[in-house]
Amino acid sequence: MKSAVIVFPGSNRERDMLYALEKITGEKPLPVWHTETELPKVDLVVLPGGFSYGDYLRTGAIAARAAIMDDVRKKADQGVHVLGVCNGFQILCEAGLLPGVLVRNNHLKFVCKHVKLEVANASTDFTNKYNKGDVWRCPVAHGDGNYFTDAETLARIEGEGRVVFRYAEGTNPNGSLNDIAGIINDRGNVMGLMPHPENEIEPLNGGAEGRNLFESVLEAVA
Amino acid sequence: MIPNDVKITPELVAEHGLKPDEYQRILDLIGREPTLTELGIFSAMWNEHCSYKSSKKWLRTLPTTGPRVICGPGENAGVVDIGDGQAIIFKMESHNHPSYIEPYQGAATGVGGILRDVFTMGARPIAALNALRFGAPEHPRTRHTVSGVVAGVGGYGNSFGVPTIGGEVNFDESYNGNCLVNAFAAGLADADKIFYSQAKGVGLPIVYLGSKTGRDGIHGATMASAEFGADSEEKRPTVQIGDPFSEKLLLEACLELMASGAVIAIQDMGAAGLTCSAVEMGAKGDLGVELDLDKVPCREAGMTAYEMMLSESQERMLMVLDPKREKDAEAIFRKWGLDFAIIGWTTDDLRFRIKQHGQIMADLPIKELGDQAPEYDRPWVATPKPAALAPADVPAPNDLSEVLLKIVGSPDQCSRRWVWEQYDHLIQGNTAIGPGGDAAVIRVGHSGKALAFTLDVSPRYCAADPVEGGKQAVAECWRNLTAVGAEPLAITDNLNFGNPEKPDIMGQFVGCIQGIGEACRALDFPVVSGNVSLYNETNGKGILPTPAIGGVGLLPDMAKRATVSFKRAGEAIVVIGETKGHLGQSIYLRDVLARREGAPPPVDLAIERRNGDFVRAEIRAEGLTAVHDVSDGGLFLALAEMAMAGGIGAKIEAPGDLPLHAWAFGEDQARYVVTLPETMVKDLLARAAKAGVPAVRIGATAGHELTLDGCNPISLQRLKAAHEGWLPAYMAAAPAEAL
Amino acid sequence: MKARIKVMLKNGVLDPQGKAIEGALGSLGFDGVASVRQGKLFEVELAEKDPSKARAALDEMSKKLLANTVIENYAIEFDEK
Amino acid sequence: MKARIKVMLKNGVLDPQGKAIEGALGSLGFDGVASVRQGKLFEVELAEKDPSKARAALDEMSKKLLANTVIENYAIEFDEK
Ligand SMILES: Nc1ncnc2c1ncn2[C@@H]1O[C@H](COP(=O)(O)OP(=O)(O)O)[C@@H](O)[C@H]1O
Ligand SMILES: [Mg+2]
Repeated sequence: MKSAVIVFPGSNRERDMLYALEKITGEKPLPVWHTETELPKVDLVVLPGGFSYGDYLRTGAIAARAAIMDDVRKKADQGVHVLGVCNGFQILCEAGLLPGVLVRNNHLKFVCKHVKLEVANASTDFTNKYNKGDVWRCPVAHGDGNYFTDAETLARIEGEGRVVFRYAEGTNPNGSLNDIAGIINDRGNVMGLMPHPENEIEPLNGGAEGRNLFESVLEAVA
Repeated sequence: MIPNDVKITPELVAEHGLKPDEYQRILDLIGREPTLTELGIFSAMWNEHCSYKSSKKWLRTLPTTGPRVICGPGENAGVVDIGDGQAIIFKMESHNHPSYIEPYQGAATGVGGILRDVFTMGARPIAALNALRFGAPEHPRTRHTVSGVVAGVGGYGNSFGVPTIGGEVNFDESYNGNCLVNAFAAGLADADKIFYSQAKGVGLPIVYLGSKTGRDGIHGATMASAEFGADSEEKRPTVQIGDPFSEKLLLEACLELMASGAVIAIQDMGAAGLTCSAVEMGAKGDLGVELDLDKVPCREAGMTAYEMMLSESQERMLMVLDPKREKDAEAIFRKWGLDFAIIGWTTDDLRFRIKQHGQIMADLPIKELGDQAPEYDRPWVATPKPAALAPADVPAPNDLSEVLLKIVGSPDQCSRRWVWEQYDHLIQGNTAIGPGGDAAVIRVGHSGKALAFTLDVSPRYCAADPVEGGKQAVAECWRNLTAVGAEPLAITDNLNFGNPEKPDIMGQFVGCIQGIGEACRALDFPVVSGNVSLYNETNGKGILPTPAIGGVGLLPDMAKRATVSFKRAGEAIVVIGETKGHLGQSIYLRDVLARREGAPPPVDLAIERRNGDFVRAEIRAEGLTAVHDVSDGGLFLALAEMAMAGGIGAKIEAPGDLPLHAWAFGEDQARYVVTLPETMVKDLLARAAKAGVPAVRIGATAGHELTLDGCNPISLQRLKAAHEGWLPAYMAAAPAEAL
Repeated sequence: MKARIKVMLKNGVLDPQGKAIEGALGSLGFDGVASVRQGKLFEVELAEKDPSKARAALDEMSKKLLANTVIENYAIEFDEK
Repeated sequence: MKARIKVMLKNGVLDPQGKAIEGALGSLGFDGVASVRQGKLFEVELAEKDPSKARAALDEMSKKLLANTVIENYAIEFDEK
């Protein structure tokens, strides 16, 4: 599988993501600088975690307006898979590629810890290697992961099975609505999530169930 | 705007923190009255923070070399060889006074400063730690300070993208008006690609990189050396604001530029900004420096030479570049959206010359600015050795279990989770052991190698007996690295003390350094970098002497690492090292009996080494399932921590030759608690006997209670509630730091 | 020309900061605080001298960047000359 | 009674947010933006009806919580009735 990782000024988990993608897909992903206007031909485009533009103004806001984002939008329209993790999720929301917004954690503090994630929809291209209802351990690290959207949108994404991951077993770390940890677009090719599956891929991490997410895409695009 | 040719009055000299005899030395050196800019430059270079005038004499006594040391003290950070052509670069630095005035920004810029020290040398930061000391919990300002400092440390490190994996948090009333924020950072580089600050070559461009210069922190360096008084509120506008976003860009731009081969010398702008960095680069290279301030990128209009030379705006660097590569270098910095300006040249006349608007604002001998700084042999009196506390003089409690509960839930011994969950300790994906253990462990590359990091000091021991306390801090640091299976390599130290002009405080300083030096020599654990912070006093009252020690250790095979948690029920628990029940200066004495008395536990460095080498060898032979060193709170607390971490209880039988409370809470040094399968105990004890290492089986892991023979069992649930509960409950009463 | 742009969350949008501040004010002993909402304020200095052109530009900036119009309202004010 | 508290960084204090926004506006093609400073705006609803008492309370709140007076200035405004 060919993949690309977009690097914005202030991205800081792009190296984690590049490492995970290479380890799992067996192919070197291509880093893409935010000022580029065209993505390389790939099966998966990843917006990594970090503090793009320092998280200044609103998280993800400035990055969402970077030059490369027009092509991200275009590729998404063409059905290319797009994954946003943490800051990447925030950027996708700000760019209008996913509904809703991630606001400050309800306790107002940055939080880094392991949470439990429940697979709410196992029939997406990002989750087909999981079973519905699976609960797995995954780290979070963010200050603004509190998912919010209006009641109508919430009802719609819930109704359409577009909530993909939920914080389980009372581990919601940020006050997110309906314990939402990750959502997908209506077409099913753009997903965003706050937790960091790229940091849960090998014994060193104390668990490797984040791999399933990348392996799901690998299978989906094969 | 203050003119440069203002008359230098004794008041002005005093305001610059210079003593009359120091000013006389300036007059003698330059043979005329200095300009205002020159006075500012001298005050920056000759203050305690930059010149180490009170401490130099004693720092020289520390051992700083060893087979693995590539670069010891004198550069931005120390460099140690870790094999395979790699080096670890690390240092610790204080930001105490700024953090008291503005906790969030003070701590944040402290972290930013130490990260810069590390990447200035060509290293990518891989670990950050922080040693924090706050006032008594009940002091009205403590919560605010904790909340701001922790948010600031996290705010900077999280955004920058370095895992913050450890440190210390303590409370003591001596820090009521003067918290300590000591930030440690370590970075990884190729051993043959280290960058230094020594300029080489005449007529080469001096390049300014990073963020623009504003009026931030003018007088910051002087402030960091001045004792706090009631007027500290007045000093507020000197606070610097950190911009971790710019620092991250600066990191990437610097590493890219260094890889391009264009950098001849590089120095970050830390305390006293442009002044310190330019003087250091020139003086080290036996070169003069000429700066044209009209070329300095400024954030504010109308800045004077004085202001520009003393500004402590953050996220800035100075480089000497290969002139042939200027264009490439500029392109790299533009790509990262950072300022790049040639602001001067190296010269052959050994002068430090500053021009602005075509006028000479300062013209000083560059070597003398650094080398001729005053150096003091301050009078000192040794701290009187306290008598050892007689065991009979320490009453036993009615209920040891209740005492344990009290200790695990006390401000100094409770879980620090509330703090480290605000730090991204997982970023970079290499965290093998995160916060909460004896030492944190970070994977290095994919050969199986890893590095261990820890920060340690017990200020109450140092106060009672500086020499033993200094030794103990190094020994505990060494022990913590050993406890995860690492070979201790080297340390950095951050020496926080009160006013050195007082002979008893100076005596604490001298004593601690003696102890540190002795321990470093005995353990082959050289000092490769460090920092001194003096004048940590408020209204005449000094802090506890606090020489924080930051240690780095190497694990050749990360798979063979040990952690503190009990792994399964039914395993034997063995104590390595001799338990004598030393209660002087113990946590039991202080926190349960409210007494601060006696001598601290003596440190026998030969025994420390022998016991530690034994434990490390056992870990590497994969014979142990859990390892924890014994320190504050003694054996009983160590056992409780192992049980809580593993969610498994234990049944303990104390050998009957000591009063139970002394056995349980004594703080004898050089000890470890280990677990292993019962079937392997006999062999372990035999190997220990052969090595001359005391080892005794004290019980087994079992169930969900911690039971000490003859005491009430305590459920892990109760222990955990007490342990995890205190800090969040305490902090809940503080408004969260609005970011 | 100097202008100010005020950006506030729309009604009904969760404001964790405002809520936390409400709580904190209560615990600091300030009674009678019915609600707190936190917003942003931008002070912008423009080269443009023509007020109506300036307003149009600021409006564009707000829509395109300064406010997330899904959840936020904005208002533009000029400095009283 | 409704009030607004504006909190801005003091002059000369680095405003990294403002700086980043300035840059972003530039790359979005907005020319002639000389500077952007970002501040906070709090809308507070108080039970207190007496304006001078309300102002005193808001002043206290600002000093104690809403503004970091080491680096920020604040100003209190009441809604025009
Ligand atoms: N206590 C100490 N022990 C050993 N070296 C020290 C100590 N204090 C300072 N140093 C060394 O002195 C040099 C100057 O320190 P400092 O001024 O704090 O560095 P910087 O200019 O990078 O902030 C550094 O190389 C530092 O490692
Ligand atoms: Mg330095």
